Order: sequence, then C-alpha cells, then structure tokens
Amino acid sequence: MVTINIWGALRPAVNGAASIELDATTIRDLFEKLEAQYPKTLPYIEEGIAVSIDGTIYQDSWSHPLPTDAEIYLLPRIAGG
Amino acid sequence: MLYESPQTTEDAVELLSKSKGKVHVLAGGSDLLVRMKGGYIEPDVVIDIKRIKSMNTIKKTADGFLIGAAVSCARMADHQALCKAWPGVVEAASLIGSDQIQGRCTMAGNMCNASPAADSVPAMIAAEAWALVQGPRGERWVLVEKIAKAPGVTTLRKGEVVEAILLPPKYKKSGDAYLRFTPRTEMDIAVVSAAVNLTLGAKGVITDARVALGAVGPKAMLVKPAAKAIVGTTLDDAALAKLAAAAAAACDPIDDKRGTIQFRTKVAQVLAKRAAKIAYQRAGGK
Amino acid sequence: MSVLVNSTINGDNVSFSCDADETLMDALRNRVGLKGVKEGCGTGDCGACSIRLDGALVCSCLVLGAEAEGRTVETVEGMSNGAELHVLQTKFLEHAALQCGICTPGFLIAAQTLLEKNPSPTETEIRYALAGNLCRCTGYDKIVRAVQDAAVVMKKGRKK
Amino acid sequence: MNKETKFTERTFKSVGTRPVRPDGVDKVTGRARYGADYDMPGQLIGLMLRSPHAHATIKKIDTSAAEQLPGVKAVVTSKDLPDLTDGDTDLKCILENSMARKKAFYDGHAVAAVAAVDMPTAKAALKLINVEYKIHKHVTDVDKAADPKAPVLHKDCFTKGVEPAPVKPSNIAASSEFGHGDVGKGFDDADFVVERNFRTEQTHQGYIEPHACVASVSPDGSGELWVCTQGHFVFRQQCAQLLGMDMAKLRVTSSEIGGGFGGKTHLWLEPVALALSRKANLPVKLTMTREDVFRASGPTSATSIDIKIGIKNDGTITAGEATLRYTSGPWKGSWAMLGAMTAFACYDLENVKTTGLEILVNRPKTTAYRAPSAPMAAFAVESVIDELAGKIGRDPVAVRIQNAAKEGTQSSYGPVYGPIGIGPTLEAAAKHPHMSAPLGENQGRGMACGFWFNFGGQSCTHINIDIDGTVTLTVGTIDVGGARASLSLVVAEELGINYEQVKTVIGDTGNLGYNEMTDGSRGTFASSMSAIMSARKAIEELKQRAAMMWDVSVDEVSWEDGHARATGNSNLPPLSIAEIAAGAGKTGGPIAGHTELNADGAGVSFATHICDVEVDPETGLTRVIRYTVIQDAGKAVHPTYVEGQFQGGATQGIGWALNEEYIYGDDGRLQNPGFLDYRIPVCSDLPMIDTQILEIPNPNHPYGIRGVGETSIVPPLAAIANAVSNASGVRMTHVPMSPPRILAAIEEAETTTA
Repeated sequence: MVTINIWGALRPAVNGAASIELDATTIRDLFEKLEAQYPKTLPYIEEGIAVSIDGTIYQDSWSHPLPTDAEIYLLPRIAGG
Repeated sequence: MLYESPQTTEDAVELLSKSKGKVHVLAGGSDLLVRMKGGYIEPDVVIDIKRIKSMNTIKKTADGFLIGAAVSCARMADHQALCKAWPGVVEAASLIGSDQIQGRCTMAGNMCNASPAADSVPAMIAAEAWALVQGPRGERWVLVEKIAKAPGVTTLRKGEVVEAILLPPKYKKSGDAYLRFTPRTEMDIAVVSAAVNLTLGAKGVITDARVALGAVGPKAMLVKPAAKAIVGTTLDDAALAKLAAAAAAACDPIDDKRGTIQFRTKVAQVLAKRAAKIAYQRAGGK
Repeated sequence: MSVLVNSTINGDNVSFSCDADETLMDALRNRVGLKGVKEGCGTGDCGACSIRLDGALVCSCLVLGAEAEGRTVETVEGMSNGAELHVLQTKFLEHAALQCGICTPGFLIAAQTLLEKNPSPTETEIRYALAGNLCRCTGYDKIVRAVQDAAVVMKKGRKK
Repeated sequence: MNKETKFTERTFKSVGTRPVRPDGVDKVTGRARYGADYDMPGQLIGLMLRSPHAHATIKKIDTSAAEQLPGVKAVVTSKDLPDLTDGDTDLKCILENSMARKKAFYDGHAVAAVAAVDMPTAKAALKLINVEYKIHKHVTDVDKAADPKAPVLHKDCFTKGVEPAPVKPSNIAASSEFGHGDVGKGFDDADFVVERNFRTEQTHQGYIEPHACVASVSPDGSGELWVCTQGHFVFRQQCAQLLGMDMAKLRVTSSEIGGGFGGKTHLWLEPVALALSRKANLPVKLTMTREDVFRASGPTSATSIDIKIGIKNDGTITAGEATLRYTSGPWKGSWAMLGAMTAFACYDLENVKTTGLEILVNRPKTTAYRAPSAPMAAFAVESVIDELAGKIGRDPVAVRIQNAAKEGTQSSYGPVYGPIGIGPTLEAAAKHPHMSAPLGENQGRGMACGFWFNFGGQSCTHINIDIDGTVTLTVGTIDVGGARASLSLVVAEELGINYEQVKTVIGDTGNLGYNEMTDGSRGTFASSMSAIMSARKAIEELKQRAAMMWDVSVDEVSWEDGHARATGNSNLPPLSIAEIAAGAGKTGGPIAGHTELNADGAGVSFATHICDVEVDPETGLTRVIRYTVIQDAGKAVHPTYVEGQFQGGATQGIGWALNEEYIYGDDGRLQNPGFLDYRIPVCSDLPMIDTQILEIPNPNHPYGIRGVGETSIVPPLAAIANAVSNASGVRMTHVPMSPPRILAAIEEAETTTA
C-alpha cells in the first residue's frame, strides 16, 4: 500500500480525503486503481494529473515505480511559458 | 491611390487645389503612414513635399530662422546656430519618437497633425513662431497657435500647404525650455507638456514671457496668465507658485489611456515650474 | 496604382514596382526580397524595419516605396563586406546581444548609424540612440555592451 | 526514466564555455527566416475579420459579396471548421478561439477570414463581409466578472472543484485549493498579521515578431505548415485534429521564432490558414498585425489577490492564506491554479492555504507568459512579507532566510523539496555588494524572491555521425534563445569532441518523434537529457565499429576524448571519431544514435532579485537605477545565454511592474493595441542588469541542469514595489505602478498624515 496525498480541488472526488491509501506499484497502476475506487476522479485524470514521488514531479512516466515508503502527491498538470 | 512628388511649392498648391477625393500631404509620414496602416484614412492622393527645395532648407534671416516644412527634426538638431538660439524648440522637436522617427518627422507635420500632445507645438507657441502658408490665393502668415483648431483639425483652407516655420531671432538675455512628461524615457507621447520662453531685464527681472501647455486641452495652448505670473519677478518661489496656479487654472484635460485629469493638472504645474527654471537659467538668470 | 521605382539598394541599382500606397518596408521585403527588414509593428514603434534612406536612419514602415525613387537604401543585408562581417555584427555574436534575433537587423543599422556619427558614445548615449529599437529578449544589457565593445574596436581600426 | 539520467559529478570541458551560437551569423546578416519570411509558390494572402464587440451573438454572416470579388479565392467562417474535438474541452476552446462560432467573446475575436491574390484585394474583400451581431453586456474586470450580478459568458459554466457543485452558472469557471496545516491557528499565534488586496493588470508577452504562418493543403489530404511556434509537434497534432487530417500527412516546420515567452504555445491563426488553403486549394500566408497580436493573442491574466500573512516577533511566519482570482479570457484555464500553487512556494510554512479562482471575462484567451501566474502571486506575497519584516523591525532578507524552504520542506503545493536554491540565492543576496551600496535622495532599495516549477516531458533527438566525423544533432524543441549552442555543447561534451564539430538543427515534424513545446523552461533541460542519451548510443555504435576495425571484442574498447581506445592492446593507436566514421560504410552503414524519452524530474527553480529605484515625488515617475538577479541554474551550459535569460526575464518584469497594461474602454474595446501605448521598456529606461548564477545541481539530470528561462520574471513586480515603498513611503498594491498611480498614492499618504 502507498499513501497518496491529494490536492484541494481533487479532494471532493475522493470523498473529501486529504490522503488515501492505494495498493499500487506504478504510476499507471495508481491511475487505474484511483479511477476504479473513486470514479469521480476520471475527469481529472483525463485532464492530466502529475505525480510527485519524493519531491520529483512525473508528468508522463506510467512505468515509474511507487516505493511503499515514498512520499506521493497528486498534482494538476502544469503549463509553462 | 496616387502618389505625387512636386518639385515646387506652386506645383504642390496646384495639386492640392485640383486633386479630387481625399488628398493628404506627406512630410515626414510618421503620422500619415500610421493612419493609413490602421485603415483610419484611405487617401486618394498623397502629395510628397520632400522634393521641394524651398521646403528643405533652414535659413537664418533677419526675421529669424526659416525652417522648411520638409526639414526633418534630426536635421534641426544638427543645425548649431538654431540649437543655440532656440534650445527649447530643438529639444521639443528632438523628443518626437526615436532617432528613426527623427530622421523623417518634421515640425510642420507635427503642427499640421493637430494633436494636442504634439511635442514641438507648445515650444513653437512659446517661441512665438509663425507658419508660412502657401495657397491658391498666395501666401499668408499664421501664428502657430492658430493652426490647430481641434484634435486632428486645422484652420488651413483647401489647397493650402505650410511651406515653412519662422522662429524669431534670438533676443538678448532670453531663453526657452520645453519639458514633457512620459512614463518611458523615449518612444512615448506627451501625457502633459510645458514650454516657457522668457526674456530678462536688469537684475534678472523677467520682462517678457510666453508659457504654453500641451496635452491638457483639445489643442496646445498659450497660457497668458501663466506668463503674467512671472513677468516682473526674478522667478522666486512666490512667482513659481503663481505660475503653477495659473497653469493649473488653464488645464482642461481629459481622462484617457495616457493619464487622468488629476494627474495631468498636477504635473502641468510641476513641468511649468521646472521649464521656467531652465529657461530662466538659459536667459542668464541665476 | 503601381509605380516604378529606381533606387540604389546596398550599392546596387535596383528597380522595382510597387503600389503607390505600399510602404518601403513591404516593397523591400516582398518586391526586392530583402527579408532582413523585419516587421514588428508597422507603425514606427519598434524599429525592427530600420534602414538608412540617403544615410538617414528611418523606419521603412513609415516610408512609401515610391519615395525611394532616386535615393539610396541601406539594409542589414549590405552591412558586411562580402564574407567579412561588420565589427558590430561580430560583436553582437560575441556578446550574445541577440536571443530570438528578430530585432537584430534593426539594432545593427541603428548602432552603425550611431557609431558613424559618434565614435565614442557613452552608455547613456548608446541607450538613447537605440531607444527606437525594441528588444523583448535581452533586457538590452548585452546589446549595449556589444555596441560599446564595437566602438572601441572601430576606433582602433580608424587610428591604424 | 532510467537511472543513468541521475546527476553524476564530473569535470566539464565544453559545458560552461561561451561559444558563438550556430544560428548567429544568419541572424546578424538578415538571412534567418522567421514566420513571415517564407513564401510558397502561388501563395495567397489571408486576412481575418475580427469582432469589434466585446460580447455579441453572431446572428448572421453574409460572405457572398466577398466571395464574388475577383481575386478572392476563399472565404471561411466557423462553418468551414466543423467541431471535430470529440469531447476534448481544451481543443474545443482552441477551436472557438480561432474562429468565433455562435458568439464573439472579445474585441478582436476572429469571425471570418479571406484568402485573395494580394493584400489590397483581401482588404477589399473583408469590407464586403456583412456580420449581423446582437450585442450583449460585457465584463472585462476581474472582480466585476466574479460578482454574481455580472453578465455570464457561458450559460453552462458551473464552478468546477467545489462541493456541492453550484446550481447557478457564473463566470467563476473553477476553484482549486492547496495547502496544509491550520491557518486559523497560525494567525492566532502571530504577533502581526497583514491582510491586503493586490491587483495586477493584464500584460502581453510582447514578442517583437507577430504571429505568422504559411499553410498549404492539397486535395489528397496532405499539407504543409510553416509557422513561428514554440512547439511544432503540438501545433501539428492540434491542427490535424481540428482539420480532420491525418497527422502523418501534415508536415509542420518551425520557422526561426521572433520571441514567444509562452505566447507561441497556442494556436491562433494556423487552423484558419489551413482551412483557407484547403478551400482555395492554394497555399495561404496569414499574418497578424501588431494590433491583432494585442487584441487577439496571448495576454496573461489580470488578477485580484486577497492575501493574509502572520508573523511572530521572532521572525517566524506562522501562516499564509490567499484567495487568487485570475482572468482566463472567455474560457477556463488553469492560471489561478498555478498562482495558488506558486504563491508561497519559497517558504517553509507550517500553515498555508491558497484558493485559486479562474474568472471568465470578455478579454482575449489567457495564454502562458513566462512562469505563468507566478509573478502576480509573488507580488502579493513578497510585498506583505516585506511589510511584516518592517513591522517587527527586521531586515527583509534575514526574515526570508529564516523562513526559506530547504531540502525536506513540504512545499505549499504539496510535495517535499529535494535540494533547492532559495536559501543560497538569499544568502548570496545578503552578501552582494548591491545590498550595501549607498542610496541617494528619493531612492529606495527592494528585494524579492521567486519560484517556478520547470518541467520536462516528451523529447526525441537524433544524432548522425557524418563520414568526416562531424556530428548533426536533430532536436524537436525549437530554439528561443541559444538552445542550439547549448545542445551542441552538451553533445560535444558527451562525445569528447569540439563544439565546432557539432551542428544542432531543429527537425520538422517528419524528422522525429513527438516533442513537447519549448515551454516550462524545458528546452535545454529535456532536449539535453535526450541528446546525452543519443550521444551515448552513438558512442556504443562507434565502439562497435572500432572493435570491428581492430578485430577485437567491443568489451575491449573504451571511449575517451572523442577516440576509441583499445583497452587490451596498447599497440593499437586510438581511432578518432573521423577515422571510425570514414569507414562506416564498410562496418555496417551510417552511425547514429537516437533517443526518445519522458524527461521527468525537472528541478524547481528559485531566484532572488535586488533593485534600486528613484521615484520623482512630484510626478510619480519611477526609474530603475540598479538591478541584480541571483538565480540557481543547476548547471549553466552556456553561461552567457543563461545570463541573457535572467536579464530578459527581469526586464519583462520591470515593464510589467511599471507601465505595461491592457486598457479597456467602457465599450469593452482595447484602447492601446500598439507598442506606442503598450509601453514595454526601451533601452534608455534601464540600467545594466547584473547577474549571479548559482549552480545547485539538479539530481535528476546527468549534468545537473535545471531550466532557467522563466523564474527571472517572478520577483521583479514585488522587488520594485518594495523599492518604491522604501523610496517614497507608499505601499503600492496595484501593478503597474504607473506614475498616475504612484502620484495618487503619494498624495493620499500626504493627506492622511497632514
């Protein structure tokens, strides 16, 4: 199980929780389980969610592993100039 | 559109009188071409006056400096005698746009464009400059402050063209100055401007003065009460305060993208005072 | 209507025809093929189209093509001497006085005009002389330094 | 990514030097081709008709007279761009923005376009198009638009991100919240709390090159697009989707780019140019005038930010809270969200809460502008921190150092930081001679910090070893300010050859796999990561070939200083890259290296700026008289271009702080769509911009590189506001701090104290 921290605007989609536990081993796995357990997150996943693993933000890497003791944050995808 | 480049003033007047449709004079082009680009005007005829010899010279005469209507502001700045006699006017002309614009723009064009914010116009008004107007019925002399009527509108009649501007000879113990306020150092339009031209008598007492303000009304204006406020003084603090009050009283600006009524009125006073101090110093006052 | 214009452009006799209301900038770009003349605004506010007309620095967007009749025109394309770059061009490269480079031709022409007139300008004089050329990338720092450096080199070259 | 992207300490030979860029000579001789500099044979001239109204329903468009004008080859309206967006809301906004459909949402919104044989004919044709509008009430102000009584732009806009979902439509398109701890408790613990509203006006990226493209679509469904863009692969993908074309059949070539700063990450003209070309069956050139650029492309948000920060007498910031309203134009963006994420990112706060609200207004669609949304939030936060430092009688730098985020700090937007540069930039500022230089009358000094995320993303590069041993690197990220030089340096470093032997070119969309834009400060970070991997693959191949030439096992070949060395046999002289390349035909054909990757792990970036200003107390005029930028670059590949990024960003920030703003009339029309009245700084407005580059390696890049392009625009608004406050005694809460605003503030302060 990994602990996933949720940013404010996504919390309503996970029943208001600031963090949730998921049995996920990779980023792809995380999104699949997030959608399965919290269907309201789907529009956000489609819009793009970035995953911060121990402070490094991954925007695309599905295969990246999620160590169980890692600090994981979900963040909206960001744009730059 | 028809492009004409007459060689003489007579030809220019004839073209202006006889051409049909919307006829525009091209001097420096720095306003005309901008308005064409924006689609605000679509001339049928453009008459380029830059090939007219008499309009391309600066002549020093007994009556003063006769500056041809097609003389660029950059050329004015290169004329040493003119710079020495009328530093305020030359500075004003040199503030229009950039070096690139300076290479093209002319004082006559600046005046005929009739913008209340035209930089050279208050300086010319303070200098008591005259415009030499040529038309189908011959020439006439018009004080510069009488050329603009309203924003973008002049008192010139059909067929008339300005051939030159006459700046009076430099009087002894006189000095002029022009200041404008712009948020940037360059490439800007005056939000407010002030020009002062004054002459000193004995003991540094001002015997004669002309004060003009720009961008605080529908056209650049001569402010007689402001001049009156400093004549007979040595430009002490009391005189400066009266000058500022008279300038403020004359202001009738608008709120627009470049400034507010309040700001323009306040800064007109500041600039009038600062310009007066520079002119006073240039006239030899302490 | 169309007008035929004969000019000396970068030292060569060139004839082109353009519309009577066409700017010299458009004519140089589209009729003569000198694309180094850039359009940033078309209203004389950015200096990207700077050229010299009979030696005077002007914005070519504020000149009609027809006005070039019988006159000489200098653009950035004529700045180098064959394969040998002008000192200003070299110094702009060395100092990285350009990022995107769209304003560079205009800056070069303006700087050349300045240094021919005033071989030892102060920083303030350089800044005011280049105020008609907008650059959005560099903050002007490296442009001013390049012109300062070029002035030194050009002066040395004259002394020789 | 795989682990070899991790940073390893090394001594650089090429990286860190300052050679002339490969595209330089073309740019000083007028040869470089930008968007408007390219012509296709038989090309038509396109022109757009734009709405003069801020908010109007398009009842009818009659194009028949225009179509009949001799020389007109195509007229298009939204009917020629059917909606193929298939539920993709972002793409739908792009479609609606490129050509108004039912409604025109802002002054300048395109409603029709023509393509004709020349410009005069195109202009004449535009005049023949008759559009019937029904004009609605409009709203351009950020606070007025958020008011429940404001005219609503979209009847189907219900605020996203709030529970329960609102039942009434509004102009508040979305809300997003970030933070941790308990701000209420934090404020209770504070000795001083400052609460203020800050406003910033809308600015434009102000690139000198207006948007331009040439499009050609053939009846067989293939097409070409030449365009000035920050991302031709993204443009291709979106254009192909909008036009219903096969992506592989649309070849997009990026021109040289005359500045972008975020504004060229977005499609404006391109779908229309393609639609015109498709209809006319001829190439079409479509360019914007400067007026079009201001009215109808990429401005940043106007903002209104409520902020509250508490501090203890000992200097500890106990809580920070902000509600940030950002305009996003007529469609939802993520601009307020970015403001909410970045606002407090410089600090280590126990209690922090931010809420970003996306506000719809009748202004052009907001687009990214260099570290989008961060400058406005930093303006509010850094101004209040300065004020709080004053309240407790402490030095503002010291207070910031005390509260600065560091490795292990939980950021205000969530994740914990790795090694970061905010502390070191502040320490450097404290020691900088600028900080202690004397000041004159009416002068004041200010400083402020800034943060930007930076990102990486999809990148694809290709290296060819040519038979003379020179090397071509092909990248898919466009070069906005010297990236080709930096990437050549990186490849030279990796291969152990000279910079002069490497030529970096930007491939078109047919040459490489998909590349994301040059945005988010990713160009050098991501493409260099990919280029290093491509070089390493090429080295493997070079070693193979050397092994073959020597007839030894590849395990016995090493690569060093551009040469293969036979490790097991010292009698064999090393083979240079040129020697190996010359024999490539006999050893297996061309030698190349190719990489595609997701460059994740872009290191976050911090900067501290110091500035001195002089304020004329009689006119409110502010001059910047000294300016210093201190920023972490991770590793400065080409230090001169890094400095250039710092200086350029700071200068854009200075313009924003002092004079740049969109001014709308009561009629909802933009009053200053030109460089005369949209006042970007000119050369004589500025001092030299001093720079200090710090190098705190990014652990997720082989060379430690971080993006450097954006952060430098973040601190100036606040740094100047703080300096103005110290110079004139007035706290400015409205940007730009134009002379009328400063003078009014000075007069108000005089009246209050009198």
